[in-house]
Amino acid sequence: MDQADDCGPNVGGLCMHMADALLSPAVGGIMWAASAAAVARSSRKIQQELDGNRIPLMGMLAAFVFTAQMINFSIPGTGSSGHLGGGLLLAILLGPDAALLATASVLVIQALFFADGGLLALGCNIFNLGFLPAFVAYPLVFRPLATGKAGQLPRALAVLLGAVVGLQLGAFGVVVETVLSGRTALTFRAFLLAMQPIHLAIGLVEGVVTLSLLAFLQKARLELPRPTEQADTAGRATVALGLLTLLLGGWVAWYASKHPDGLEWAIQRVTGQSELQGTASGWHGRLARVQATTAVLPDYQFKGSQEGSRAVTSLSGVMGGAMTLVLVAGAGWILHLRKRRA
Amino acid sequence: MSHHIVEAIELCHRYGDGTQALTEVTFRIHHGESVALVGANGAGKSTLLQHFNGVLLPTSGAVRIGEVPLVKETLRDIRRTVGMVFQDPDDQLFSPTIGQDVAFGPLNLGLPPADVEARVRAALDRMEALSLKDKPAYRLSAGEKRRAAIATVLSMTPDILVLDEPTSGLDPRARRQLIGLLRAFHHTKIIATHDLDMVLDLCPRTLVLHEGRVKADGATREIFADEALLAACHLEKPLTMQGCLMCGEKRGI
Amino acid sequence: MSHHIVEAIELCHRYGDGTQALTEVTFRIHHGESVALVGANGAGKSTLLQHFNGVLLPTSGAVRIGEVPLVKETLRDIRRTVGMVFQDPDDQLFSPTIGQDVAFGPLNLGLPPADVEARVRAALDRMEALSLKDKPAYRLSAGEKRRAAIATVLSMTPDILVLDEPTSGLDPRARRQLIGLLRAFHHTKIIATHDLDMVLDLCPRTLVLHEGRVKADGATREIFADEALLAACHLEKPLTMQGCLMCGEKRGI
Amino acid sequence: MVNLGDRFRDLGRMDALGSQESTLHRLDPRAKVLVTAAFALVVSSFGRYEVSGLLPFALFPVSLAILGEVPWGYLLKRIGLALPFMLVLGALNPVLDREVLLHVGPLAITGGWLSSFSMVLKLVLTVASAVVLVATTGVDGVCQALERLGLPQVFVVQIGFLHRYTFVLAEEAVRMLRARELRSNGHGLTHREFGPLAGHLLLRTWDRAQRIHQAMLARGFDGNFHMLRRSSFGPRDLLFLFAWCAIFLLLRIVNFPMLMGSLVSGGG
Ligand SMILES: Nc1ncnc2c1ncn2[C@@H]1O[C@H](COP(=O)(O)OP(=O)(O)OP(=O)(O)O)[C@@H](O)[C@H]1O
Ligand SMILES: Nc1ncnc2c1ncn2[C@@H]1O[C@H](COP(=O)(O)OP(=O)(O)OP(=O)(O)O)[C@@H](O)[C@H]1O
Ligand SMILES: [Mg+2]
Ligand SMILES: [Mg+2]
Repeated sequence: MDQADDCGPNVGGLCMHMADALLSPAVGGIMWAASAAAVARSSRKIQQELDGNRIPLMGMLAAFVFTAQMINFSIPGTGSSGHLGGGLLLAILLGPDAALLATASVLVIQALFFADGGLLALGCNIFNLGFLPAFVAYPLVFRPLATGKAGQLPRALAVLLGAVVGLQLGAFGVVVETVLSGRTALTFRAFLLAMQPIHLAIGLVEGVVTLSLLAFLQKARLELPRPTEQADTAGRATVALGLLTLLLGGWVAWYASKHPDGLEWAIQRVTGQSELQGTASGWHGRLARVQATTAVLPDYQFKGSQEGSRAVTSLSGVMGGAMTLVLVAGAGWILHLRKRRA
Repeated sequence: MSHHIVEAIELCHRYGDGTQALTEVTFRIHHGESVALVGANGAGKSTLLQHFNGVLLPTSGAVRIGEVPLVKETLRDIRRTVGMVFQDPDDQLFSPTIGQDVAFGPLNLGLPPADVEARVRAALDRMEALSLKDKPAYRLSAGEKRRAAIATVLSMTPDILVLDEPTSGLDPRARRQLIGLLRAFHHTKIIATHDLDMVLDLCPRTLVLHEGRVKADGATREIFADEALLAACHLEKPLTMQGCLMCGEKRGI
Repeated sequence: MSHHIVEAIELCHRYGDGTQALTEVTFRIHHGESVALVGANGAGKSTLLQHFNGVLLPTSGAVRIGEVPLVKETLRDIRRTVGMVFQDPDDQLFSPTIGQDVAFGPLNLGLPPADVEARVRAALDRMEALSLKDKPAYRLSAGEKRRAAIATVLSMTPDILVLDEPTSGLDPRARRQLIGLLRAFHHTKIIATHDLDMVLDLCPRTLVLHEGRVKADGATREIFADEALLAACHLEKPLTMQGCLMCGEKRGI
Repeated sequence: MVNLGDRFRDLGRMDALGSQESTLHRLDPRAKVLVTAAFALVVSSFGRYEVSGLLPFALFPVSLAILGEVPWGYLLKRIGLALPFMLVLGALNPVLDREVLLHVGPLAITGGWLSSFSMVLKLVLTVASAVVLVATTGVDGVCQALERLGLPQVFVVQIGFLHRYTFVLAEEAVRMLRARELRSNGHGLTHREFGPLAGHLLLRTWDRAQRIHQAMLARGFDGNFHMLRRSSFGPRDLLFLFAWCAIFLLLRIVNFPMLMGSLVSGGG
């Protein structure tokens, strides 16, 4: 009924959420560890200051961001729709530690309720959408620039730039994590060239919307509770670590994309298994060889020994796959019947 | 001017969770009538009101506004005809200032700026709220918010005004003012309320809902005189009728 | 049992934005008294009530509950003594279901599950809201929410009951029931309301607030007889005391 | 707008499912969270071109959905909502990766098709398992599990607050957008309107956060969300955890579809 709603899936959410399906366990696990460490650290700090009103305020603001993210608005001249991301907004309103927790909680709820991304990808998402805006964009871009009073140009630029940088970093994180996981055919370069410009636009929209929200609040309430100011010094180590990880990851990805074999090699190393299971060794190879000699359906065109073994695997795969699905459905049916009788 | 007729025909509504909120509701409200919708909590008043401009659509049955059936295709026109004032005025005020809020509807109708301005002034003036024009909504008292909310709807020059509990939360003087303002509004009015004294003041006709069905539909005075009916529908006589020494009535319970 | 005394001494409150909501409010409410707090929209009623359990703290002056000054250290005990029903039921319903909401307080008291369960049922039963137990708040009608909100407080078995506009949004029977229920509650009661007829029924004593100051404090009947006072404070006589429309008597104002 | 409302009603539905009673619901939330996490880990460990090996993993969400009485329509709808994202991304693979890896009869299958099919399959599996987890445990249950598994308490309380406030706020947002829509004459929300609208919502949010917190304090809230049902980790939970982990491991090591397939096609 509402035009903005008919614009289809909105760009922001589309590109920014990592998903389980794109991740390798190694990358997912490392990002989980990184995010868990950051969340634990911020939790400790919040717990220490424990200003009674802060936690519910964090919860309410998180709920606000969660709700506002679902309100799409049209972006003039593009025919597409945008929405609020909220990472920078939360950092400005709450300070980095509380902002990280608030964003992380939104992502947890989204992962649980909407299965947005998934559980394994949660680590990546908290890092990309929570940590990077709150602990990199906010202290290193927004704070140094936001010298003027609210409503003045320097501050407006700081908000814009903070939002853009935050989203650029987040997008970069997505690219690196995806490429390192090696689940898509996208090369680092291609993916990077696709993601960063889109997120420049998204970042600008984010900045403009954040700005207009802050302006409204400024007019409405003369005093907003000031976020605690100490966070950026104490968090410097974490920030450095996070940046380092990202840069290192980016470099590896860049290098790997120039040397595709290197990527395969890296992935095999990291995941401890060969990327293509159809090689002549191992289970499938052995099965394939058995099959090649005893096949009931012999009239396949084998192009070469390796390709051939894959072809055979594939046929078995298709048949076996179908049988598996039938079996799963059967098991489900039996369970269903038993449950009904119980 | 058969325009301002509101009609429900065997209207049923069932919410997503299975709650049957309305069952075969049928009535016809004529041009210029002022009708009260009363009934217990959860009787279905708000649900019914939300059918008049397509916020909800019937599960079965039909709604007709001015002989036009309310369906997806007619929604836009009907929303221009029917002005809806929600129970919580905060829901209706979302622009930076009250003036902009009141202008929102006319602007979206594509009117030229001068007309919009005139409409804004007229609507605010009618609600005695011209002084609020440049104020932001979050600075207003409950009564002021209520009047502003009604003005946002009046500026669309609706033919039919639908109000959900307009007097709730108002202090006695603000309530009295609002009743006066509504009385001056001569279009068709439908008011859902628990304030039966306001009904007595404003609405010659009353519809009683009970558990999603129309339990009575008739002259307000007659309905309010029927104690058995009132009791069955969780209602009681208006307070002004209860303590009246002239009528010698005893107060309820 | 000097326990249930509520006292305000030169209480002032100024909000963060500079609004002076209360100015030198002084009164003393004794054990078992039932006191009404009336006044125009924005007079400061809600602000005052929120001082009774430390939701707000005085800018200057003091509040004492049962001879204990309300300060940070005593807050926890005082909150167990004073049960507060907020003006907007949505503020009190924040759990996934109404049952969980009513259980929230008792669970925080550390009661065993069986006791919690019993209290939940008792409180809901008392508000005739047992059927709402497994529903989420956003599926309820306005009046249903109100009942649920009161039940959440009753389940804490407070000694002093503080209610902010308890009858707004209730249908006449629910209102009447609530009045009966409150009458049966023999502890100290403080009720802020625009429903002056309920005041007449429930509260022998009335406090009139006007622009943050106590304008009058005395016997309800006397205050309601003082038309000049009422008009000055945006009030009017309770409807039951006004003329009856049925017999053609003229009404006040 | 209707969309927004619907989305939140869905959330409520999820909560309602989570508070049902079934054998699965009675298991300790920790067991379910751990198994689901293991599932995600194992599924994601499959390589880019792997398809057949993933299929047996459907057993997990399917059997849990049945045991936990998760409605099929609901499950499918959730998966359907998550799908477009992966379809868009997956659609790129066949274009980029044209190396033919397989022949099935006359069909030449490129790596791109395999990898995109694999991605979509993984998505369906992980989304289904997450939906089933919440539908059989409830958000509060998951939070409780996370806390007892060592997540910082502040963070868990934060999630709890978010969960509670979401419904309250969403109702407000829905009503506000609806009121706007009624006067918009069909015009969509623009970015210029978004600021003040969201700002109003935020102001109301702010006040409301204060009031709700006060209401909580007034009812003895001490910084923890207490639950009526607080389970302990018993033998059943242990069995559940280990049995599933063992199954996952087995399915990871042995490619059953391939085995069966080769027995049929090559066993004669
Ligand atoms: N969104 C919803 N989903 C499911 N049920 C609902 C919803 N809204 C209302 N209901 C139910 O529908 C019935 C009618 O509700 P409605 O709000 O129309 O009552 P009402 O007459 O306006 O009550 P009140 O006087 O308390 O405002 C009630 O039983 C209510 O619980
Ligand atoms: N959070 C707040 N910040 C600033 N001012 C406030 C706040 N809450 C209330 N006020 C102002 O304080 C004054 C008293 O408000 P209060 O809510 O106590 O009035 P009330 O008597 O309860 O009115 P009503 O009958 O409409 O509920 C009003 O002028 C109001 O605008
Ligand atoms: Mg209603
Ligand atoms: Mg008040």
